Amino acid sequence: MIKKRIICAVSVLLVLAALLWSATLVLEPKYASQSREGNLVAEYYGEVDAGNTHQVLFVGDCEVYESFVPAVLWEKYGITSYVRGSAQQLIWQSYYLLEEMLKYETPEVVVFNVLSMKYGDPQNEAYNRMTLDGMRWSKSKIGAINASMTDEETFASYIFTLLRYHSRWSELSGEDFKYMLSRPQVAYNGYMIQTGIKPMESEREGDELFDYTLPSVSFDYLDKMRELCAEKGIELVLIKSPTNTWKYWWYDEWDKQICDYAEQYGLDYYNFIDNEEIGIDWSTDTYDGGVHLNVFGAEKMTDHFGKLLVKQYGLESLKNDPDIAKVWDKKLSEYKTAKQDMMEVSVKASSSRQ
Amino acid sequence: MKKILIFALVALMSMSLFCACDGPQIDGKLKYSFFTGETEIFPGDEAAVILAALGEPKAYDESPSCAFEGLDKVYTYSGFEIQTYTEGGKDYIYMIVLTNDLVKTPEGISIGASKSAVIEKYGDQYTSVGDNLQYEAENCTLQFIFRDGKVSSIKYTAKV
Amino acid sequence: MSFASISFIIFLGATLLLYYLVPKRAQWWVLLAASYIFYFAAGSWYLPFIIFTTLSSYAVARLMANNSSRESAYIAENRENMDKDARKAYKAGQKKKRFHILLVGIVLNFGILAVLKYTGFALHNVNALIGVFGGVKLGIPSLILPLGISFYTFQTMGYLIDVYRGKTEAEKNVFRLALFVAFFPQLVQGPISRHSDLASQLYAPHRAEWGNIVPGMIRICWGFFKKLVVADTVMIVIKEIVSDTGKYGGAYVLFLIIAYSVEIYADFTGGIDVTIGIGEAMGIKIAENFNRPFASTSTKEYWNRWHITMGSWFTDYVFYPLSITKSMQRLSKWSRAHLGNAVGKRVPVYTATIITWFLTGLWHGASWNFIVWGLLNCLVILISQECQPLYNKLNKRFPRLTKSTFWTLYLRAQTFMIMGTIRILDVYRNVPVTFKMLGSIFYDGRGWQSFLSGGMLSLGLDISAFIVVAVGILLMLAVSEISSRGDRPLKNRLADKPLAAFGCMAILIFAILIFGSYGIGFDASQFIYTQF
Amino acid sequence: MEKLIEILTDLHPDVDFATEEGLVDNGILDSLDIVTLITEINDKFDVSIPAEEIIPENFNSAAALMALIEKLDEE
Repeated sequence: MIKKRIICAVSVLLVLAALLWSATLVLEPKYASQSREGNLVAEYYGEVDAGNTHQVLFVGDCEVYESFVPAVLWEKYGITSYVRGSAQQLIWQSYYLLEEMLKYETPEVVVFNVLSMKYGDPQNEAYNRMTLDGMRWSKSKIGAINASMTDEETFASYIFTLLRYHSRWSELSGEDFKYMLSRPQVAYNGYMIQTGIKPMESEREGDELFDYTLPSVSFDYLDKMRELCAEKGIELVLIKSPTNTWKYWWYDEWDKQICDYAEQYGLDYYNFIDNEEIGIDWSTDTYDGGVHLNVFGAEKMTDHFGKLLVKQYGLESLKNDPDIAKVWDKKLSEYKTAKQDMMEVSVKASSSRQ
Repeated sequence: MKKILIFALVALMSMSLFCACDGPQIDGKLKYSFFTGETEIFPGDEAAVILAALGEPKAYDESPSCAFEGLDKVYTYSGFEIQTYTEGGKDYIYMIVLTNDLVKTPEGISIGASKSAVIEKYGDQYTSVGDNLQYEAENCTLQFIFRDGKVSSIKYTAKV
Repeated sequence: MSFASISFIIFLGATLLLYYLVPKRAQWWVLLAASYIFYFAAGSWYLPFIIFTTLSSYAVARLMANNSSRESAYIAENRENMDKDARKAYKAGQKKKRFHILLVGIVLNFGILAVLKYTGFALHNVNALIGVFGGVKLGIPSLILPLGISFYTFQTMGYLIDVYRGKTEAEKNVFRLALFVAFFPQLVQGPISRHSDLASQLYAPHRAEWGNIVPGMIRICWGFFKKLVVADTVMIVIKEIVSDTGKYGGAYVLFLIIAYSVEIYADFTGGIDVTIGIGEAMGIKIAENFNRPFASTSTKEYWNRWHITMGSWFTDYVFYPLSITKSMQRLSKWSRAHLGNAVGKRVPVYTATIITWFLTGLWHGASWNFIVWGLLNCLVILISQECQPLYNKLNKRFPRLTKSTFWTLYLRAQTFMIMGTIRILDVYRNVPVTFKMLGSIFYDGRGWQSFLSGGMLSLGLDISAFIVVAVGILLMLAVSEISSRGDRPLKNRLADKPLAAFGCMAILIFAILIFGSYGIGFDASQFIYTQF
Repeated sequence: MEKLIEILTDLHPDVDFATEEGLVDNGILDSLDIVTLITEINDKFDVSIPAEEIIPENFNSAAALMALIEKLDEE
């Protein structure tokens, strides 16, 4: 009798676990046609599993994954790189992502975009999910979750994502089943191609602020990032991407605080806003009225930054290494094909609209 | 004896008739709003009705978010601006910014007022950074930003 | 730590495990510790209040018990030199002493409840009066209201009165009494148990038995299903309708009546299922609080089936004592003499009924909504009482009709609608608004039109959610129907077949996890729900 | 006893109170009936039934009720 009961209990439990596990796979958002940025963080593991390492790693928010094109850095300078950006990546998320990556590889340069310095508190559950769900379990992920959770979130819902996504059952689509086991590729070494053009029209500037002091917690994490890099002999470079629209305005008062910090610790900080050498044309190089660069703007930005990497940090071309060259030439051609395809699609779309 | 009880009961019940008018939970919470013409705007309110009442803005700007569809929008009127945010398919008032001295807050403060005038009207329950003053209400925070000792900007920000 | 939370599930699992692992003598200590941890987690500020109730009741009951035993000893000693009258007089004197002790206990504890729960309400009313006559309004202090204070106070006062009446023994061990007062499964929402039913079970040793644990777990799962899948989902619609009284009139109010009935049934019986299920898993039989309330054919019957333990508390400790007090009997005599037999007979019953329902309303919450709610219930009960001869006539005239299933179903529907209509006083802001909205059923054509042209789907739930709720309702109906037929509850029958028992639990858990209204996605303030 | 049956029949004309033994358990008498009954009994028998005696066992049958009245009368 007892044996039968135990067998029943165990077998039902196994079936239930299997059911819940498959339900989780189906119900998790696939970020395939909407909010594709949700797949960015997880794509890095493809590089890890393939054994690829990089000379340069980028961390930060949309201003990195829409501004730097690793394929172009390779094409023009033979530099290998990866952009581990994600939508509204907060600085503690950047720190933990970096900590995680440095367990797999040691680059020569780490680049951090400073826009997220303005946030001192957890911001938004949806963005948290897009950055954190994609991470593999590690100490870094636990740290990132704990640092990022908003009041309404629970740690358990990161372990059992079903607790978070169960209510999607009524809005499932074919996509959810199609990408149940493997997600669609959305980026090329972390760069997300955007081929649309929507000129910047608004002359609007940011509002006056009540308090221009950047949150101290941001500097705490910047400290940690700096120490982490110093420990491993990596050059940490701070940048501010060239975009500057009213909603994501970069104030001179903020810039001064970053400059002071960089000076104090002997870091390099490049503010690319209004940098004419890059050659950004705000009537053609943005896809959303100046909030982000499109692929044309990003390639210009990348070219400019590549020059800097070579000149200032002495990064050498790896094109002579046949193994690396093989991998990266393939990446380059994939990128070019994808870019071509998307341009054709957007040309068609705009011509059909007329 | 029982008659007294019944009488008391009837009295209680009749009392309920006027007590119930505003219910037992009287809204004693502090809320700030902004008045323009006939329209009272509370930060956090749904935007559609208010925007319709305000008529055509002088200028309109919008800005997308990082990954999501919704837009943050700013409507410029003479004397003030309204920023909205999108939630669940609807727009809500996120921020009201007073931009010149043609308009003032219901409490009577406009751009150019002195710090002592603000404190006189709004009291001393503020937090400050430098000269700037911030007041907290149930529905929003109200900030007075000073330049050269005069209010240069007044901002209502909804608590989201 | 609410029942529907991960921390409670973990807490419950740990408690159960520990409960069956420790030596049987120590089991009740585990329950006491768990109960205090549970209460402490709810709010550390609550503890002094429950401890005060425990200690004061302990003292009062002990004093009464000591007095009783002294009384018996004295009588036994002086049996010879006391005649019957002397004995009677002595006994009456002692009883009066005990009554005064009891009174101290009751006034103290209900005093705390009254001050914490009703001060604000009373002051608001005083202020309203001041507002009418002019004058300075009083400041209203914000007092903390300890979790479950209405429930544990009532249960404990029931205990004191039972000790006074000699229905139960006064507890000798203060820790045992502490457990009776704070027993965690029923602390938050009842049932209000009787000391003579519950106490000895709490302290008795319990062996881990399949026949307790498995049915208990099934009942817990079922309770969570009702709460999370049905009640919390329907709540979304209710909140929406109540939030905009201008927009949602007419048919929406009718819909609200039904929706709120479903919500409160699923919510309250679900919670009680969890409570009783926990008790059962520990081998403790907690009093049933519901007996298929919506199968009632009259309001009176409904109140014998809904929130049973509260109803019987008010009957035993308020209604009966009140209606047989000397002054009430005098009132009866007086009205018989002056108003005739028919009226005189009714006076004490009706007076006591009205007062009891007034207090029942007040117990539910400190607002006029609840008081009016209570009095309306009373009104319906008294009217149907007066109509009883009419029903009897009807039964005689149309025996076939009134014995038919159709008639029973009609009466059930009628009772359901009457109770539902009164109940929406719970959800609207105040009494006038409630009546205005009820009125709108008859004249708000715009509301009807909007509802009939698909307005139901704009209330925050899409069609698939409504289907889930409908399936949930059908399941509840089926379970209630099947349970009422067999000789044993459904879950006990299920427990005979291990596969069926575990399968049933697994299905319920799966359904709760997927279809339950919990977590961020269901919070309407979250834009992510519409964005993903 | 006759006096008692009369009172009871007055409450529920259709019940045979001489034989019925589950007046409370079977839901024939509800709380309103019981209070009416007590009022009547107190009046007609000149006793006073205290609250602690209002338990189902005392009200389930006319005989039990009669026994209660006699007991109270004796005291």
